Amino acid sequence: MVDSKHKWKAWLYLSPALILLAVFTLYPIVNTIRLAFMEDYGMMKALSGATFEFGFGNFEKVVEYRNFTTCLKNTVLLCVLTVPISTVLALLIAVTLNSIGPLRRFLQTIYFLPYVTNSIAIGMVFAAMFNIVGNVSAEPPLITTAGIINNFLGIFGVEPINWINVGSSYWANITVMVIYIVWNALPFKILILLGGLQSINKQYYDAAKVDGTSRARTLWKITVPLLSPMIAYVVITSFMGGFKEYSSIVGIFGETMGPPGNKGAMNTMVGFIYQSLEGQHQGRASAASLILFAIIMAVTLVNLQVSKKKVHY
Amino acid sequence: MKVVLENLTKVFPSRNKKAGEEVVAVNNFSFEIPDGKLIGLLGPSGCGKSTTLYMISGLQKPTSGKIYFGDDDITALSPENRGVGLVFQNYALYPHMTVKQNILFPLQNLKGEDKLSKDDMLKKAYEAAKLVQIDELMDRKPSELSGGQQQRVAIARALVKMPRVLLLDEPLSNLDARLRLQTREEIRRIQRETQITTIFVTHDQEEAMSISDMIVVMKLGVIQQIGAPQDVYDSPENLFVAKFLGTPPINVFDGAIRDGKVYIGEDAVLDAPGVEDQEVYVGIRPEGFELAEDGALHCELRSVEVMGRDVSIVSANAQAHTPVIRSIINADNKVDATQKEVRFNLKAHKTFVFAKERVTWSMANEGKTLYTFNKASQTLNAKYDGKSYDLGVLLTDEDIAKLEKQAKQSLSPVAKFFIKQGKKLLGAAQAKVAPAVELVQSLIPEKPALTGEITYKLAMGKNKEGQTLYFAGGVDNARLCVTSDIQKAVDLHAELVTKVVGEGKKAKTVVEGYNVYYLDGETKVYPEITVANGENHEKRIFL
Amino acid sequence: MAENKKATVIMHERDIEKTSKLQVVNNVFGTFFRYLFLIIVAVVVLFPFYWMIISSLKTLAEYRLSVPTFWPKQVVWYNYVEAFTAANLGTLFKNTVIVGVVSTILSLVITVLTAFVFARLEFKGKNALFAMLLGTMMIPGELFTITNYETVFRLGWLNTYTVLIVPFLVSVFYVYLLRQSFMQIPDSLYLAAKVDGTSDLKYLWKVMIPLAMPTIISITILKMMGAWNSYMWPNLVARDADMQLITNGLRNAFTEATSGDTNFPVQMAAVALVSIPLFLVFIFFRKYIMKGVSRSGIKG
Amino acid sequence: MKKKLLCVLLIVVMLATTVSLIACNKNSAGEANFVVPEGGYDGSAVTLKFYHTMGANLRAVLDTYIVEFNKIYPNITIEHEQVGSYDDVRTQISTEINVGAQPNIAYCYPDHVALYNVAGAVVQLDNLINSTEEGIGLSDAQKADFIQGYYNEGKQFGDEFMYTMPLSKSTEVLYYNKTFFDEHNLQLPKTWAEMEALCAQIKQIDPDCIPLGYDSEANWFITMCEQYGSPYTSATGDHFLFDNDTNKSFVKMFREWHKKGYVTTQEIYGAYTSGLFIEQVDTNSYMSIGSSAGATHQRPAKDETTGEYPFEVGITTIPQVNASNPKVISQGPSLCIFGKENPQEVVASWLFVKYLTTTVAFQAEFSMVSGYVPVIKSVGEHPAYANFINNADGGANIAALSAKVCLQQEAAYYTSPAFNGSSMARDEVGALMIKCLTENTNDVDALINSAFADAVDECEYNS
Repeated sequence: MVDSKHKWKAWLYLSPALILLAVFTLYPIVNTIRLAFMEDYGMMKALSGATFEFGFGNFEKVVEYRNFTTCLKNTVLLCVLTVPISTVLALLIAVTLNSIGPLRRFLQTIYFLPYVTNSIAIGMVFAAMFNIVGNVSAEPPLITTAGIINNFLGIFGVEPINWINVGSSYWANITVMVIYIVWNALPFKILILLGGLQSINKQYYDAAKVDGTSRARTLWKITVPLLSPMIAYVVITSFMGGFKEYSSIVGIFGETMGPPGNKGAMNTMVGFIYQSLEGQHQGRASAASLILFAIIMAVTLVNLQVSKKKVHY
Repeated sequence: MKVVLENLTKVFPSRNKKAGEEVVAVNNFSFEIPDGKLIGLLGPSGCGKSTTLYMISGLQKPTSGKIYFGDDDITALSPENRGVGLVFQNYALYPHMTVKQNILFPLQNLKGEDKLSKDDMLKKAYEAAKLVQIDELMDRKPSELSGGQQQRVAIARALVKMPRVLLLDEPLSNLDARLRLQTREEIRRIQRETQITTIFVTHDQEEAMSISDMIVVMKLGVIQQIGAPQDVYDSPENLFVAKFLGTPPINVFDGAIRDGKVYIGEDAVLDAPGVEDQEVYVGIRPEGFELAEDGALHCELRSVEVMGRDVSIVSANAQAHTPVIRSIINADNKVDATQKEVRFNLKAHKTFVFAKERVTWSMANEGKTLYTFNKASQTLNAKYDGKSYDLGVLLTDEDIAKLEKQAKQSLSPVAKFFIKQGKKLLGAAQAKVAPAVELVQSLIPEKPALTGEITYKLAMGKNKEGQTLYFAGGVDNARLCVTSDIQKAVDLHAELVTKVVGEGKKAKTVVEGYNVYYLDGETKVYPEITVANGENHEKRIFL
Repeated sequence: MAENKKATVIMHERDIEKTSKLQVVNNVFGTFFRYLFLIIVAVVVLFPFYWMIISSLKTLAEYRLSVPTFWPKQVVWYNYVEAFTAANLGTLFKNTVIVGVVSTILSLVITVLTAFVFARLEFKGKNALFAMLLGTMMIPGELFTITNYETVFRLGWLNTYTVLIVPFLVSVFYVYLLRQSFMQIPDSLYLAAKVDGTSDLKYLWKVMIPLAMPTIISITILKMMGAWNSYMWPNLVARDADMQLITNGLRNAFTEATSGDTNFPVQMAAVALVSIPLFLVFIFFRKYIMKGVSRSGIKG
Repeated sequence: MKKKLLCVLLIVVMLATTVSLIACNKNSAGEANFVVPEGGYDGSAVTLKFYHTMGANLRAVLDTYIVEFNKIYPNITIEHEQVGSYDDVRTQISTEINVGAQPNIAYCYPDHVALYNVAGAVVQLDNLINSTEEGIGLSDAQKADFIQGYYNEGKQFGDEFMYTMPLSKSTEVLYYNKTFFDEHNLQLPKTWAEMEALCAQIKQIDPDCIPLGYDSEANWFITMCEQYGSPYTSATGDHFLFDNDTNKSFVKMFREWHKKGYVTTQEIYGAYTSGLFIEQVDTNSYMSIGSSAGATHQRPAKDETTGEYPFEVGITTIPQVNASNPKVISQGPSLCIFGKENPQEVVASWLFVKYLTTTVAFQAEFSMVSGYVPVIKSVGEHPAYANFINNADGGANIAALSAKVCLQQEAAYYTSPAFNGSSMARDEVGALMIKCLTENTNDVDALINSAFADAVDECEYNS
């Protein structure tokens, strides 16, 4: 690195960014921390002149919540399931895409479509695809239509599965969420990984070819290690994003964050934060987001540690 | 393992899709590499040597032709089934693996009956490492190695499975000068020890000459000369080969043969008994000069550089292609550097004479020459039915105007339009020579690979008999029309322009059959038009 | 190996004919399955997009049927007409273009300067500061909204271009991308420039920016797309009809006259309208976006 | 040296910005107890912001009457804006209240007002209504003209003050397949007991059907509480009172109905129950309880070849527990006014609210376009509206038919108490209803008990 004698210059160049960050990022963070320690703080209440004591009450409230463990469990589970699946799938797609000639650009453009497709539309279509219409809980059950997914599975003789409707099981719900989140995450990951693949020197592949390396071995022994910085980047950022999962659940289950009759079954940490904001518990929401931040921070540090060992630069 | 290449040709589609041009990287390449030899493929960049190497490795498929290893035709086999080892120019060492892992990698890929035990693999890997003397570095990563060490690892990796043929792509180009000397000796040694048929590619003639059993000099995809390095150096078959080999390079002069003597300017420098009078090039190796008070060749002395054993005399001659000529003589000869003139006698075996009058290009069908263009005389000649037609004649602006006037009276609007376009082309080029010649020149670009666009031209000319001829065609060589019937020329031109340029289709679509319009307006389709090209016609004249 | 004996070849001889045939079969199957895989993925990816389009072509009554139809029984275009006429397109476009262009330019300037500092200059606490910036990416941003709303209100920025442009000018992600790109430019160039007495800014302008152009272009495109697509913030702070951006104007929940529910077919039509330009941008600039992403190399 | 100073200065500026932003975190909302200024509206120029959720056709009606309004008050400019859905209005305003940027007038539901009132942002209307200043107050005749159930909704906030004025209202009605009913000679159910018998009867005619679809689970629960006279929520003291035996027993009853296949709801069915009602597929329902404002959704599509409706829709009141003391929910937007520093803005806002709620022509036209019912009785005498109601039928003029049914049950309207958290209670009882109706268990009582307890827990935690 080059040493600059004019250190003031560095600060001068940084100043626009730092000032903006101070006002629109740092200050909100400081404010969040402040509110997190004001017991039972509510913004509307504050406007009416109420005062709040300083303490850990908000944190206690958060942890005491009867569904807190559910939120935490869902958050972690979704993250742990979706990040590897979406990364591996994106990698496979990118590698396959990179290996074909005709239609490549066309397919690449198609894979980017979800990026510009509105999330409302996507959530609605997923819900519709898995939705069973009918009185499934009546005796005997009555099914008007089992939804496109069940109809498709029916071809292979699978009985209709209650994915997201009334009385659906936890794991069915999780499965749908995983499929949806993975689907949502693919375009960006494919884009990044494809970009990475294209910057790998083709000679490595020629060398592997001359040596008779099988496709699977080429992928595992050459592509993955050479792509590891990109993969690490994708994994770390998707963990960060994964812990903030919320809107995708709203997309499928609506604001109830769970199948009908099982409100909150799919709730997550950010879902809880929104719920607290809705109920005018800004203090509680702030505390919850600090807790979430701590979790993300810890996971990211672990991720960085792992990637230091595994990633080839 | 003997390697035989038979009529190997590689054509690349052009990168620029709109132009639709194809690039012939390797053209009709045939030669045999004897078993256990070290062969250097030598030529300037873009001559197709690397392409040839990659075709032997199987990474690239030839457009036509066959490759044999021994007696087996392996053209259709993919690289992994050929049993070749390839060392890349940048080594392509896997950066995330240690040296050991890199060398082991090809062995771990072996399947089925070829599969080795772990111990065997390690043994082989260490053998290979020892061979290239890197067995101490096995646990390092490539990034921790010097360039020379990386090169050795790359060779070890290519050698470890004992390939039938070892291929090296510019193996020394990424090394510094000192390492280069050392490594090339190393390659020589390894090849001798393993007796593996080895082919390497280089643009450095010194490198090729120093270690090869045989060199193949290439230019623009065409073999120029094959032979033992010294033979090629001592007896170049054409001016290109003569110029390409040797440092300092050969000195080239314009000369002539008159009355059985070779002249440079007014100096009769050598005898050439029985050789027809003609303009020639005279190439003299730097060591081909002998200082003599009464030497035949007069040169203007510029400077004398003493280099210990030798003395280098720098002088100038009006006929030389370079501003100065460099001659190397024994240091025993004392040179008075204050003199204005220096005179040389020439050593006959170091002096080569090349034909000057050359056909710059020719177009032939089934061995029969159709058109030839002579650059020196700037004439275009067409032959058909045993008759010869000289086509290239100077055409004045007046002539063109007259022709146009005639044309306007009798032509369709489409034809008029193209005549006008043709005039524009002529005007823009400010052609002194007949447009026919200019046209044909443009049809055969010297470096077809580099021209990005197709130009279709329509032009007029007059032959010696005073007959007006019209030309239409494009640089893709797909179609050329020389005809007295202007309508034919115009039609073809219009067809080319609308079909190819107008609709943006690839030129390929009109390449089916090579239509040549004859002078009398008759159309014949010739399936095989070959275009010979370039300076390899500057053949050596043996005195 | 003094005896010069021929080395033994490890690989066994191949039955050439059999191997060639096997190769062809492998190739054909390999290609077939690769395309099959990619096309299945493509269909899955396209399905919601397809759904959006057909929903926008359905009548409200058909949309509300309990058994969804996969092709509108009756294709209607009036949803598009309604989405189109409900909004004041001229103003929306003008605002979006102004906000998009200005914020992209300013953002680029700031991003370039910041990335330059982090990539080339040296000062105390640089790494800590950069780590801190990256750290802000970890915080759930939802909480910022209200505080930021308060801030811009106090600054008197509500319903101005400023409020749409300024708050999100700095993207840590873009700074990060560009820094990576800058870091790949060899130090020797910078040293050479210093020896020649070139100023930092001149060096930045003459050397680094041209070299990092692919990344800069892709940042530009992504930022523009972001401006086009942004919804939450503009919706909150620029409600005035003459200050709205295209997404807000078009998407602002088209409600049914009677029940007050969202009229989804119209909304889908609006969403489709908004997506088209973005999609076109991607098609035309795909090369640059890809280049930028791959060049920046996102390495530690 | 200068440069160092510059550097320090920059940091100071940055810190100062941050600190100053934290420091000045005080802000005052408008005064709740509004005092009408002397002389009422002084004619000064004011601009009023009005947030609503009106679609394009309703905005056109509004625009027409703003023009009329401006003929009376030329200096009051109304800037109105559609802010997405009801929820969007609430979110937007609750953010704006924080900095005092809230609009003057807004569409509201009672729970919205309760939320705004935590910050004391909504103006109490009593002083305005009772003002004796020229043109401000409401006359007794005007007060009496309001449908009482609607008018009283403005006082449901636990302190007997008036906070909102009703704009247009709807309720739940029972849509039924009249063609089917006539064919099989079925009687319309007046009570839930009759409904059960009817469902059994229909099931026998068509075993594959679900006789009744109920659109909204929450409305169902709340209406049942009201009909039984059992507690639901209270605006004061302990808010959440719905965990009681009466409520558990009706939930248990409906569970049995559901299990027998008599009834479904939108969430349970997985699609609009109106869709189930109007579709001509294998599974049908013959009755559908839904919003009176959504009548057009309860009408089947015309047959493409004949151009006629496949069946005629009939509309009647929903079943009751006690037919002599009917209770039906009151829904639809009201208007509230926000406090502002300039009292003239508040007074002007009131004048506009008063204009919209008491002008017969506006109420009539708005009702006809929207499908809601007017909030003042005198609209019935408006010739266009009377004509509209007279032409009511189960086909083309179904909206009129639904309005007609609503108007017939003026006396039955109830509203549930509004407080900060009342919407939470609504969400919870809706979810509870679904859970208790559907979940498979051996011990139904235990399921119901725990569901009720959990719902109350959740309500209390979040409020």
